[in-house]
Amino acid sequence: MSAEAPRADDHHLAKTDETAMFERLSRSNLVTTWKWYLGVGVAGAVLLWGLIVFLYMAMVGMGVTGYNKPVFWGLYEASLVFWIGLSHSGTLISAILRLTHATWRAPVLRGAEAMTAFTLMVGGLIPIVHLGRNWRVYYALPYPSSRELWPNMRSPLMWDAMAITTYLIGSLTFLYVGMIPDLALLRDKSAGGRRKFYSALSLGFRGTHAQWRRYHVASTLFAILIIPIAVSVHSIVSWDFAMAKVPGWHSTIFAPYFVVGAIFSGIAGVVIVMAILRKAFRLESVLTPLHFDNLGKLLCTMTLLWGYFYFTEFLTVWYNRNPEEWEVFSSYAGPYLPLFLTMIVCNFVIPFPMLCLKRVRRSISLILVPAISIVIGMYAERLLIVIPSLARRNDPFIWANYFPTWVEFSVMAGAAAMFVLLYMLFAKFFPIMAISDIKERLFHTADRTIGGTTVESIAQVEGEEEAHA
Amino acid sequence: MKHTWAMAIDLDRCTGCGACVVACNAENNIPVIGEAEAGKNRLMHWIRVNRYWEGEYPEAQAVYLPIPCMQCERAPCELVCPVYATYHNEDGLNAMVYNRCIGTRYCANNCPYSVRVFNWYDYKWEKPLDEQLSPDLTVRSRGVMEKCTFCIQRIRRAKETAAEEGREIRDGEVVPACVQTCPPGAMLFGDLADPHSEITRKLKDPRRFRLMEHLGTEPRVVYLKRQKGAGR
Amino acid sequence: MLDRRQFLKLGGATAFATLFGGCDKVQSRLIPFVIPPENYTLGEALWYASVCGQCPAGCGVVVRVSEGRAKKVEGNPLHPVNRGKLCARGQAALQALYHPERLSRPMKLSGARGSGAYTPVSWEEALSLLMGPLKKGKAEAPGSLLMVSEPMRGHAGLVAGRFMKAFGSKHRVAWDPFGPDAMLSANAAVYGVRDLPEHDLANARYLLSFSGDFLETGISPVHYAREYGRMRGDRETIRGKVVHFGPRLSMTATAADLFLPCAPGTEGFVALGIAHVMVRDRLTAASSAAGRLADDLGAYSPEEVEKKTGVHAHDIAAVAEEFARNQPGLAVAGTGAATGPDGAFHCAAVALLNVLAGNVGTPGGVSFPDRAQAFAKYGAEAALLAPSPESGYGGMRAALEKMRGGAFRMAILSGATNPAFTLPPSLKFNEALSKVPFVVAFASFLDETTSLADLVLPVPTALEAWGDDLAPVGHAGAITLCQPVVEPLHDTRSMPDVLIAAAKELGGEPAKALPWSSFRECIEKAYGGPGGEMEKALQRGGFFGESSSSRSASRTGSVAFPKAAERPIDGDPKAFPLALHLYPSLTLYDGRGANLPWLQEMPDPISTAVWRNWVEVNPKTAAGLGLAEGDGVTVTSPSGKITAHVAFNPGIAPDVAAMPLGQGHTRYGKYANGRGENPITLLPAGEMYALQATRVALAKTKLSTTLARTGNPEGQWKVKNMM
Amino acid sequence: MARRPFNAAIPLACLALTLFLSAGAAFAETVPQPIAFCHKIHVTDYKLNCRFCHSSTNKSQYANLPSVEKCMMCHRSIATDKPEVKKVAQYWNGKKPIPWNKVIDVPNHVYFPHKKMVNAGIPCLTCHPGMDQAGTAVQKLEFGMGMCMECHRKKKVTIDCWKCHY
Repeated sequence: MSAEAPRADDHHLAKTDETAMFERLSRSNLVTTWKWYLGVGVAGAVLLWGLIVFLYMAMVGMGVTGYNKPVFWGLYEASLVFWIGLSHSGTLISAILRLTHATWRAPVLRGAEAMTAFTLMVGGLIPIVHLGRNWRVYYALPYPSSRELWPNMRSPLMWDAMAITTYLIGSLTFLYVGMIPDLALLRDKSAGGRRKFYSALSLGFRGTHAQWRRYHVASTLFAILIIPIAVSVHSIVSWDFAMAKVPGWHSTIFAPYFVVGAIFSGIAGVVIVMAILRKAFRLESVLTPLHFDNLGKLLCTMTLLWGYFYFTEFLTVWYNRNPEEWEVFSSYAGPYLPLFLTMIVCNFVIPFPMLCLKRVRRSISLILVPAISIVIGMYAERLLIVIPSLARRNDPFIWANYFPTWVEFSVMAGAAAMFVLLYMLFAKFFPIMAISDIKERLFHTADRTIGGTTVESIAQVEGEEEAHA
Repeated sequence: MKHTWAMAIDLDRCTGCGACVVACNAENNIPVIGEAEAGKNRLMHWIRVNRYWEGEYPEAQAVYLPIPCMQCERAPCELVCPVYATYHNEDGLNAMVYNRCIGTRYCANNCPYSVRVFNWYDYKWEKPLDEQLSPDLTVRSRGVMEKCTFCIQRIRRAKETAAEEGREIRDGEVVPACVQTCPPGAMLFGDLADPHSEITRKLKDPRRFRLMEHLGTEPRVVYLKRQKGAGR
Repeated sequence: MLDRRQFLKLGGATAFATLFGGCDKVQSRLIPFVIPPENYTLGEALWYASVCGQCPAGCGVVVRVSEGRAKKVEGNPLHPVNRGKLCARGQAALQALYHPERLSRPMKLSGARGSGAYTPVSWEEALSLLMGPLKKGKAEAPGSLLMVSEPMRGHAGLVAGRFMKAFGSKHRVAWDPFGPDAMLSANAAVYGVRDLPEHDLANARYLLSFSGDFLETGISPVHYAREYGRMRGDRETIRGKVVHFGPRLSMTATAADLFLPCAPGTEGFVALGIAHVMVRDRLTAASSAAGRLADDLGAYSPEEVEKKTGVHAHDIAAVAEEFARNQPGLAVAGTGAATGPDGAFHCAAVALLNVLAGNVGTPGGVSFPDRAQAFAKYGAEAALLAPSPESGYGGMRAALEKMRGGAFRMAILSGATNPAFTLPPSLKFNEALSKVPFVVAFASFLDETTSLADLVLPVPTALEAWGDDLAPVGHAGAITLCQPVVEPLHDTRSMPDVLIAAAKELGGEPAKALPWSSFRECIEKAYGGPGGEMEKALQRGGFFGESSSSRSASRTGSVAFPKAAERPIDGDPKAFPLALHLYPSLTLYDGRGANLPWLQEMPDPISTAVWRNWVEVNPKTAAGLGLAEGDGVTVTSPSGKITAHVAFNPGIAPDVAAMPLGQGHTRYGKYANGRGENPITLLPAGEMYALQATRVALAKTKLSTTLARTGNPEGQWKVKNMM
Repeated sequence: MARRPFNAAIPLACLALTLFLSAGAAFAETVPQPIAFCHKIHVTDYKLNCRFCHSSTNKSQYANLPSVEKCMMCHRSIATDKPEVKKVAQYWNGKKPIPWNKVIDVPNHVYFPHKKMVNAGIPCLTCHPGMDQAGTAVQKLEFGMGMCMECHRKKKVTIDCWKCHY
């Protein structure tokens, strides 16, 4: 990936003709390289392996994992939080950016929203994976049966299930609604079976004035609605822990802390995905250093916010020295020191100074360093939330440590592969760039000369909101 | 009649001998898991005897604390089960319904006493050891939680017998296997709803305390403090 | 409880085996009775009384039987020894009954002796194999028959004893590794009674325990644990106080209010120090004895004793005064004190305290009831029914000597005491036995001893057989009756049954000595037969009438002053810095429990370890040796070397390493084999069966195994978090 | 009957199976029996009380099968020429139990005391409808938990899970 900023000509898509622009933006849908097949093959194989191991675990018993008493939750549950956290990338970012009229958002939107949908799908499956009797998961569904048994709505797990389902439906709708004009575009540009496929999906969108109007109303409405859902989802995920009588989990700060952590890891995830998309589908002209700079600034803010939350949580426990909680935090200096150091270093020590530098933010290869480190750091953080609290339960006599076995690693690798696979398939068959949004923005965009330099304007041109239609 | 079953454990009498553990094994179809699994902290015992050390040589001492399910009045485990596999029954006991359990293990996480155990596998009884399995209660399959039930099968039998004979359950008629066998008589079981029962009397002892009282779980297992002799 | 007549009818219900046996998958067959037993209701459990055969304490049990299968063993509430209580070992009796490795058929050796290669044979063939050498021996050299068994009580002992006598051989060794030899000789010297005392804990106000193990593996742990509970909490205003002296913080020591560690092998000196203070300060009740002992005790001032034992002089003085002022009080010595080379001295010194405190024959003190009077009608033969609970070590050594000399043509082995495992290898039991041309073993399991036999005859467990028993302590002459609570699982015959059959075939003297057709008939004849009193007794579990007269100590007036031989234990303190303290395992006892999964998986109360043995050391000692908890070590004594894992015991004397007995089996089935090494191999072959007889050195080593423990090494120190 | 460990089940197949079973398709087949016993003759024609043969229903959690001796009580003299009765006599003479095949199964995790139902006056035919008209034993009702619940609610009996599942 080039660290140099692309030449000014390149990223002015407005200067190219429409077909060229379409081809450039839809490269993922048009060209299929051997790398794509390889990627799908590898991801598919890993997913298959994960599935096989999962079946093995389900048939032999959870004993093949590293779980024990008292650590009844471990890598699976930490991964659940991690994946749900990653899901806060897209919808939330794109909704906030949409609502705040951040015009640079357009190329980032689709990729981020898709990421939300797929991380949620992966994350939403993990609660089923971790069950002792997965085949009885339907007991948790509120369906009428002759036994007249209902799920327990007092259980945070039920809230969780509902929140994740709501969020998944919401974010899928959000993703889909935003995609309709682009699907229509793809329909118009394709033929044969593909055309049928896209015309069915584009729901007869023809770009009339009324349709655009409704489209804009709908997406703004969804953007407003999805934000409280997103916040509530991760709050509820945090309550899986915070509601419990487990020292280290039972904390009032958990809900906002989890939301911040989720957005934090989500943005980092978006940065990584964007960098990969940019490289893989040659979108250098669309995804410019400007976007990475902006994401980097967001990330930098989140680093500080995360650090603040962590500090606050630690401070109260440290000051209070409630023995039960203190045992948990002490174990950070014991067997969980590597995890703790990973978290602190990857979440703060590396990213914060780096993200303060414009040079780093504007260099795609350099900004990947803090982004990747944050994703690792946040995984470590999730593990650190789930495991030590259980490993240092109230009764010190039964303390035990936990280390996952190959089974957990395999299944979770399968989960990651599932995400990659879904994403690759999506990029292949759906518009990964919000073409119409980009086009819309381009009409608003012009080079402005300020003093001696020419800069790209990202301000919205007033009164032109619907001019495009 | 509504019962309020409770257990008293007199730490002044408990010697830590572990008879309760094996009695429970025999009564409740508790599987043997073998050395490798035991090394992974997965013992299936429904009652365990914690042994803590205190002090340094020559003043070192051991403190024994037998821990069955506390049958909390406000049980944290019950709230968090998504399918009501564990709930408060009419006698105020924490019921655990194996065939409803889906194995989230959330209840075990939420139990501050860590008395719940999980069936990590389908445990097997080598023939003919399976002849010993009690027909009175389920042999649990893999993937479900289990825990001490205060020997619910004995309570059920006693209730049935009492109902057939048209009377109330007598004090001392029901005892869980652990209480029954306890050699020094450190454990006592009874009905707190009966003002004349032995346990009601015993629990007036000022030595009584409950574990982790600050958590507000209101356990039904009450301990009586170890008394210290004159000592040095 | 079901009345016995109905039960006997159940005997024919073989259909049960098909109906309820082997429920593997969904049961698809229902096989009802041809003829149902009278008053029997399907699904309703029945309780039968019997005796727990898991150790020599002789507790009474009741067994819950459902659909012809034993489901649960509980203490017999009527039985005077245990009053409804039972220990972990007793609870596990069911696993011995339903053990997958139980011998189900007679087997004859098909390979080399000791190879463990056997072929199953029919009982007819087995008996003919047995009778051949037996007949030949009887005809040619009756004295060449050896019988090595565990101590046999009740009519089983009578049958075995009469058989040997009538056969013409006097070589009968009853081997019990924990036989309280030292205590018996001490009691003879101090109280004038060569018997086990009854300690009335329940009524005592003060208890001095010298390495006592009365709560775990002593003579009658359930009885004394119950008494201990009563001593602590059954009296309104009095709570008995317990003070424990010993080199190790054992389970019994943890029950004490005050644990005062003393150097290994010095318990008797502490006792004499206490006696010194009592005499010096005129705190004794028995002033005449005190006067006579004053001179001898002069050398044992607390200060002198402190030098020897490490117990502070002021502690000794304070305890002595408390003990004297809180009467009735008791002083008891345990296995740890009794099984050193100076065991008899320690026990006698401790017994002296009871005499000085005037607690012989009083409530809350020591008494010697004549427990065996129920068998008085047998006259001289009563000793066969109620044998003295000695270890038989002397007899064993003499027998081994004779074996090596080729004096025996045939040996009969029986019982769970497993001499090949429990005797120090330096005694070369295996080698000596190989000199005996024909060895027959009566056993439920193949173990280190029985797998040396040419012919193995399967016997029923205590829950499947007829019999009677007389517990060593805890009652006043109560006889326990045993009956088969379930239909025998396998094609087994009890040893008395086989001996009776053999005697019949031998004819002549033996046939006359054993005039019954079966052991059951012997029992029925002895107790009045079916119907009447015996039937009621069977339902209750035995004859528990409080009819016995108390036989108090006869000679408390002229107490001999115990002299310490001060024999040093094996090993140079420089090369072997730690004294080895071996103790019976709470769960596995002498090793017989090692094949029972429940017992293997029960965490030890001190180390919290399961499935494997360990060596207990003080954390400070371990730090000096660079050992962490769970580390592998070699334990080396002048006589042997084994490996084990380290477990910390903060209450063990820093110059002591302790190991539980019972693990280290090599031929006791898959649950027992390969769970560490047998610490008996460290012992020298001494004059006495002394468990505290050697010093050892520890050195760190790498082991492929790990020690599974339930207690977290760090968390076990944090009791403050819990209470 | 002694309870046994649950069978291992393939998770997904189990889900499918449950759906299949709840559709109520697979039961009420006739189970082959060693003797073509006829309930109808005994119950409807000769008006024998069910408990005459299944005698422990009011005393035990199980309803027992009659012993061969019980059959022979009558069939020593009654209908001795019938081929099926001759088979009974054969078992009796050989002192062999009759190996009936099981028709009704209560799963391992259910405690179902017959005596409670019988003593509460629930007619046998409530749960075993059509048995009085049947030949060898049939089970026409599916014993789902819903069936228990319906009755328990109607009769205001406890629906505490732990009454039957522990």
